[in-house]
Amino acid sequence: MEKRVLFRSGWLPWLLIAPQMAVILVFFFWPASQAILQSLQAEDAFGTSVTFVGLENFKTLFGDPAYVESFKVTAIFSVLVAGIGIALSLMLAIFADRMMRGALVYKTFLIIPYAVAPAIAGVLWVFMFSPSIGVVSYFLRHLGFDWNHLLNSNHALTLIVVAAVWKQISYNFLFFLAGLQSIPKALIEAAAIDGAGPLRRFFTIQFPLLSPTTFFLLVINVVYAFFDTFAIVHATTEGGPGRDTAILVYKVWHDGFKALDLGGSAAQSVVLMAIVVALTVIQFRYVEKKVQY
Amino acid sequence: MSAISFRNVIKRYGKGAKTNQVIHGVSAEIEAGEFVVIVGPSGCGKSTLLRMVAGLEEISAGEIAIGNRVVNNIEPAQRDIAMVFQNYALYPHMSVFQNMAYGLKIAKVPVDEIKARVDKAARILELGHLLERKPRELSGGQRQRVAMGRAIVRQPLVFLFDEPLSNLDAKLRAQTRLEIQKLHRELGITSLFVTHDQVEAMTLAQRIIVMNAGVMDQFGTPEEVYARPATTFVAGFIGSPPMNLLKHAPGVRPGTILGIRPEHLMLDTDGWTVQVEYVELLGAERLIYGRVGDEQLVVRADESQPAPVAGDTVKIGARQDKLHWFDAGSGKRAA
Amino acid sequence: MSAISFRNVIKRYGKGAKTNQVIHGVSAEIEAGEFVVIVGPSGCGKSTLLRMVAGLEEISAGEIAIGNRVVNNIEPAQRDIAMVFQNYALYPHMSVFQNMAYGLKIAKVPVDEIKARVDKAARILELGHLLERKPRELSGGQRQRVAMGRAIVRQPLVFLFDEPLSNLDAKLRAQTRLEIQKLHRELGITSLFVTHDQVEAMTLAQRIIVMNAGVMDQFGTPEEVYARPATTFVAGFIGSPPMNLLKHAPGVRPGTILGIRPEHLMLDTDGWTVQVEYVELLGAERLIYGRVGDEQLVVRADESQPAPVAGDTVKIGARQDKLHWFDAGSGKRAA
Amino acid sequence: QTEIQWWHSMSGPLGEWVNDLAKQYNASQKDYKVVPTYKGQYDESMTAAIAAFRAGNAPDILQVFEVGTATMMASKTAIKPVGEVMSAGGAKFDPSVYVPAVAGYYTAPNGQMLSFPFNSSTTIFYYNKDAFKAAGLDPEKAPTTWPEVIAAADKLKASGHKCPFTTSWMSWTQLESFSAWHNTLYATQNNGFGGTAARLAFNSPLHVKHFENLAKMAKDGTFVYKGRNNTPDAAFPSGECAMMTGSSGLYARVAKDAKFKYGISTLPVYPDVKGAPQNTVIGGASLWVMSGKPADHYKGVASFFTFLSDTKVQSDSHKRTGYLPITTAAFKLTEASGFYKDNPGTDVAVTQMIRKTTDKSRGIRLGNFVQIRTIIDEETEQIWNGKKTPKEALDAAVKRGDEQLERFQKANKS
Amino acid sequence: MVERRPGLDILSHVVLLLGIAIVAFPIYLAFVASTHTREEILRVPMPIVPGSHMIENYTSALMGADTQGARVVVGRMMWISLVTALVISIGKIAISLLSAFAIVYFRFPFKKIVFWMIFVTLMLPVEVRILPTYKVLADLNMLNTYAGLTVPLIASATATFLFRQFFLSVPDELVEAARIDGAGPMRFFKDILVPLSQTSIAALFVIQFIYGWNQYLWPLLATTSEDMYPVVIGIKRMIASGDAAVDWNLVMATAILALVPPAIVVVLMQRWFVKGLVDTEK
Ligand SMILES: Nc1ncnc2c1ncn2[C@@H]1O[C@H](COP(=O)(O)OP(=O)(O)OP(=O)(O)O)[C@@H](O)[C@H]1O
Ligand SMILES: Nc1ncnc2c1ncn2[C@@H]1O[C@H](COP(=O)(O)OP(=O)(O)OP(=O)(O)O)[C@@H](O)[C@H]1O
Ligand SMILES: O=P(O)(O)OC[C@H](O)CO
Ligand SMILES: [Mg+2]
Ligand SMILES: [Mg+2]
Repeated sequence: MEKRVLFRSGWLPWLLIAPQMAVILVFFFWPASQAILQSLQAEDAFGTSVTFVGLENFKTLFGDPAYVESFKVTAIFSVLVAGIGIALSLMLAIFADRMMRGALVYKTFLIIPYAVAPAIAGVLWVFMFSPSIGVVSYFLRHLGFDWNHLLNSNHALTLIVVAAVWKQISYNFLFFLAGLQSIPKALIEAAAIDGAGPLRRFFTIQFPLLSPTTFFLLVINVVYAFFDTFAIVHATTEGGPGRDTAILVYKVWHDGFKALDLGGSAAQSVVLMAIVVALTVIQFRYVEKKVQY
Repeated sequence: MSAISFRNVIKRYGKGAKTNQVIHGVSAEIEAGEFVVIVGPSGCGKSTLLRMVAGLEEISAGEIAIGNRVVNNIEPAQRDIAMVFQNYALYPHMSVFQNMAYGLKIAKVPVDEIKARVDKAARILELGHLLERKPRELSGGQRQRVAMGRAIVRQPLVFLFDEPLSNLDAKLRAQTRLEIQKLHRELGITSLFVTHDQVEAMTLAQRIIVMNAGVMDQFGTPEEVYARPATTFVAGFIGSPPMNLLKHAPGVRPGTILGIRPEHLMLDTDGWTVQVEYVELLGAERLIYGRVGDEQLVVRADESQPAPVAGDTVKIGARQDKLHWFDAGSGKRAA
Repeated sequence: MSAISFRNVIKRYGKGAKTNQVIHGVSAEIEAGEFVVIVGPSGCGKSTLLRMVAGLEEISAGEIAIGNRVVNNIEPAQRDIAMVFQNYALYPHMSVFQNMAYGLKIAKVPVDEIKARVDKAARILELGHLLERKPRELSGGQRQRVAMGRAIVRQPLVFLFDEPLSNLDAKLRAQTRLEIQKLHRELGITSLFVTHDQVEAMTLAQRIIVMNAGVMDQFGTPEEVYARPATTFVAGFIGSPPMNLLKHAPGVRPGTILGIRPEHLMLDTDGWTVQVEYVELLGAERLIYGRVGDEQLVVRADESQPAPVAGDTVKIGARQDKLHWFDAGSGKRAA
Repeated sequence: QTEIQWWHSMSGPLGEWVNDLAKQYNASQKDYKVVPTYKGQYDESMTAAIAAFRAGNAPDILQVFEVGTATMMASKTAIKPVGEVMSAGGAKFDPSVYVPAVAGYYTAPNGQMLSFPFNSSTTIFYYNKDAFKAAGLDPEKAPTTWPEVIAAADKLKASGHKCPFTTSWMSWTQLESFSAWHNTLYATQNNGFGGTAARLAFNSPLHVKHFENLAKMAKDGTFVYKGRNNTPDAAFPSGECAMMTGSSGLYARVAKDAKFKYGISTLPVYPDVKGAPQNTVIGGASLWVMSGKPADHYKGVASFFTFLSDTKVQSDSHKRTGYLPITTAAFKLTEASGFYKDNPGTDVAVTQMIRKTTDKSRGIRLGNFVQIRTIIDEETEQIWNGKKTPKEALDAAVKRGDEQLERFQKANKS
Repeated sequence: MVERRPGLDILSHVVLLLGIAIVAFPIYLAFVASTHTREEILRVPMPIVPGSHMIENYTSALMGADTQGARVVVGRMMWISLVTALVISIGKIAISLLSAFAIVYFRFPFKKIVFWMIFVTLMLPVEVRILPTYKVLADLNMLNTYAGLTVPLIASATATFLFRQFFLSVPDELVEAARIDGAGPMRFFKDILVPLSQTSIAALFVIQFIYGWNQYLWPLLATTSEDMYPVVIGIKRMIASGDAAVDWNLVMATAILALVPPAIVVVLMQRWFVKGLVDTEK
């Protein structure tokens, strides 16, 4: 996509991109290349003894069942977070879109979680579900449901999924609402005249027309589930029980920060970067030929 | 039996103090198979009237019947109507075929029949080669035809059109007008067509409803509306250039308004003294814009008449059998 | 001295293998103060031509001069032109006043003078009371006038218009047309106006350039273009309904095409036998659509003539002094 | 005035304590100013300091938990042994004044003491006397053996108690201290004191038997797993759990929060194991001095450490926090003040520690220890939720832990 | 909506109210907890209606409670958070506007390379390269500075991406009109493009403000001095010592306080937020 008429100037565009280039070169490319370099080395925590080991770290990584497992967990987790988050917020948006009165009040309440820091969201949820003082776990127990995310993997996964979805629901909701409101009203009316009821209209008209929004949110949510949920996992399950909630970013952090295995951690970073760059490229491909209406 | 009956229909928007009445008791009977055009300036309530027929707006008071069924409380889908929207409202993610088939699919029409009906409509509208395209791959005129096709395949009791031509350019508009006429001749389905363009109204309608600020000023054939406008509003709205309406010209009694169409005025040796302001050439004829006293006047003259130029003073005579008289107070036709 | 000269202007888009030549050597001289309309179907290169004058597109070959200056390598701002765009291209965040003043502000015109010039333009265009509004608070017609106002205040050597009326509805379009004419009379600035609407072209132009697929088919006054179209393309393009072009009708020699305008045909006792297909009533006159042999034919008749109805067979005669002959191969006028 | 940067991980009341120490010291002289900064939990502050060191920006003093000891020791050029600091600063330093189990832990194989002992803790046993009474148990008689603990737990359970027993710090209490207490090796090479070739050994029959008992308790509902690290701490003072093994550093909170009568006792033991009970291992943290600082900084550090070694300061800290008195003199002073009499149970930790250590009980000092503890948490959780048998889990933990040790050995070869 | 179905309307309200109940519950609970004493909260189950200690809890949270270890002075931390969030949002918007302008409106050599260099950074968070980034920061002597807290977080292309999408949707005719009016590139940028981008700028401001305000891991590294700690770190460190010793009432009071500025930003700007994003995103 390009503009019909472009400005011509030898130096101005360079001047304009200079600040951004400076920032990303210094704080992105340089550190990223360091990370790549580090992923090819074995070193002690303090960096006082460094040896080049080639792809050794990667070999260890992919040979490590824990890492492969972490991939699996991350995949399940991301699918759940993106899927449930998108579905729930879409549902809320659909109903909010129907409302003419009270919509603002609903909207305002629904978007507040967006303002909560993930680190604090984790605190809130652990506070609610803590086996000793959590209100929710107390009531669950009372209902005869023995909540124990410390030992039950499903509970643990549920907990981080719920917390992560909760944190992201507002963001999705806002986008869906806007997307729904930008669908021309006449289309809905045409469908109504064609005999489609609300449900049918949703599935055959609104949802397909939301697909650019949905796709955009899908990418955003996957990236969110990959990275921004770290603080939630850190605060709630710490990857347990076992390694059943140790998602990739938690593992990077754990191996690098807690365990001080810098080479291994750097190798994991490199893998993550590759995944995200791939996602970025896909996103661009799609955006460039997005559906127009 | 009428195909559509309006019985003292009233429409109010808003509630309580914010109520805004936009339709003030419209009554009309539209015969089966008739092509009726609702015309009027922007905001006069044309779309509102149409949308009440479609069931997209509630009816505040009065009744609307389609066939012999009062539809006030019937859902749009059950009214047996089809509608063509101003922006066509094609489903952007569906192919032309799917767009046309959508209503039938919902109505659970068998696949074979859907195909047959869509193919037939596509043939009529010359859309056959476009069936697999998406709306965005079509030109404006083609989209228009698809919108019409979507209405046709439904074989409804009534067609509703809300300014379906206003997004087309002049040439395409004229052409599509002809197509709609042809279609109506072929299918014979009762049609209600909204437009604010009087040329469109005149060329398309069997009967015209002229709306003026929520009130139906006249309901008649194009000839009637053109030849015997019921109010000064109708007189001024229909015809291009519109009828000259004069209050102070020599020979007009106070309290009355004289209407005379441009084509019924001519350069003469006697008559009103007119200051020519400019002259417009329209292919085969010319329009002479001038002033009689403080009032504007337009004369339509053909090639055979002499051509004055801006600045000339000429004498203009009127055909005495073509004068219209209105009451200045009510605006109603006096004679 | 010409105000604008095209000297064998050629335009190619794209590079290398993808090159696409869209203007094939246009030469024309436009006189100072003239109002010239470029007309032609979509994609024929009208906008491209105009944008080369504006400096928004590079000129691939040939020369364009404004006044006596070749402008091929001069920035738009230095060309002393003003342009009115199809979508008006008003700056949405600026008030009407700021929109009009922007160019002057950049040119460092003193504040007082800016105010005076904008006020004057606003008076001419009756925008006085709208100066503080934002574009989105204006109707289509008002936006149009602002776009024009922005051009006027610049007091340029040349006005360029790229389909400035096509976003207006029919009524407003007619009205704005008159305003543009009035303006041109008052200011006398050389104007180049692009449209694909031949009615617009005919009513506005002092001279018309008819473009056909990147080639200038004819350059002449409306009367010339209408009365002596240079090609069958021009003949079919100008006039509404367009000139009838007949190849096989009785009396037409093979290898030639006979052109005859609808208004030069009449119901007669003798002439072609025409099958009437339908009749369209247009206020003061009617159009009779029919068929002679395998060819379509339109006749324009006024109220005074008898009115056939669809299905009738009638005899149609032509005014022999109004026949146009073209060469069937080249499409060029033969006589 | 020279500023001495001190990064720590003491939050809550302990953070207050650290700040008070600095304030007290700063007020006591004019040449140096100690600036304590909270840098997150133990692991966070250590990473932060390592990152800072690599960037040439390390603090002067860093508080490192015992689990990081091997890592710190291995990085010889990054740290300055505390003895060197003291002598460079002209202060006298005598390692022999420290409680042996403490001093021994922070001393390199060559006998050089590398870090300055600061807040050492050990594992002890807490129980709820009110709950004991309600269950018909003698509140004044603490269970001291595992069979007794199991029996008491059953009674508590029968009386309707929801959480008879739990533990904090799974690896520290149930494997590390457990091994030393039973004079059994946790890892070869004298639990890593002998060098980086150490390999894990906590899947011995004794360990397996112990975890089988715990697994059975978990199944019966008499042992309730409450999470990793010190998360379970809350369950005791709140009254939720009746018995708990945890850090002596928890004492202050228990004293403050418990709304019931509680007792403190030694870590339970298997009476049939020869040589048991021996001694428990230390936890908590010590202060490391980072290398590459200007000489006057070291002088300041030495002066500050001298201040911290003061017997009065030591004793006050011990009483305030529940951490061990790390010099024998401080212990004596505290004892003389009658503190232990007034606060029964506060001496348990000390008595557990002030014993002559054996090669098997001096402590655990392993590379990648943080990871190993995480592995142990991960694997033992599989026991409590029934996915693995104790033997399977411990074997797996040993196997995975050994991989970590090999890695550490490789990385720190040169 | 098209049809009148009271049933459906009621269902909508019910679903939305239920949604709000669930979505707002954690925050409500935090608020409730911030109005009780510590003991009341630790009692199981904790009360679920607000208590009577709100004022004292918030006062001690704001003043830096005595019961806390290292004094957690919320006021100072909120200030740091605010400055950080503002610098990140404003800085990012500023540099992104410029670079998106260059990318969309200019032709220059190596544009494609520059384009991809900028856009690979689109979704890569600082977390995956945090240690090397830290080293760069230390080498540049930027630890404990606002610059250190913010600039590395500015090094991503999210804003550039959104501006690019928006600029592409600006009609070509506007540039052309401006050029004919005599505006050069910078003039066009300043007079036309930036004012037109208002809604996008507002949307990005919201996103970046929240992003900046909510940072945790990076400030933990980039600051070594307690008076440069943002509020999120403050809250985390109040609960660092396991949940028995935690003054949950104060933690929750602080959490609610920390929530107020970003919540205000989101709620006040929600209209532009959505508009700005939708105008460009689709
Ligand atoms: N949903 C609504 N709420 C309130 N007022 C409305 C609503 N829809 C239309 N109106 C008002 O009702 C009047 C009639 O509107 P309507 O759309 O029927 O006009 P119209 O004749 O179709 O005009 P146009 O030619 O511009 O489409 C107008 O004054 C309009 O402002
Ligand atoms: N930027 C461009 N790059 C490549 N081809 C172009 C470009 N702009 C126009 N063209 C092509 O040049 C030809 C002439 O286009 P132009 O816009 O001048 O037509 P036009 O007569 O103005 O048509 P319309 O009435 O639809 O505006 C068309 O075939 C068009 O596809
Ligand atoms: O809680 P502390 O300070 O006694 O420390 C516990 C030990 O570090 C456990 O390894
Ligand atoms: Mg309407
Ligand atoms: Mg064009």
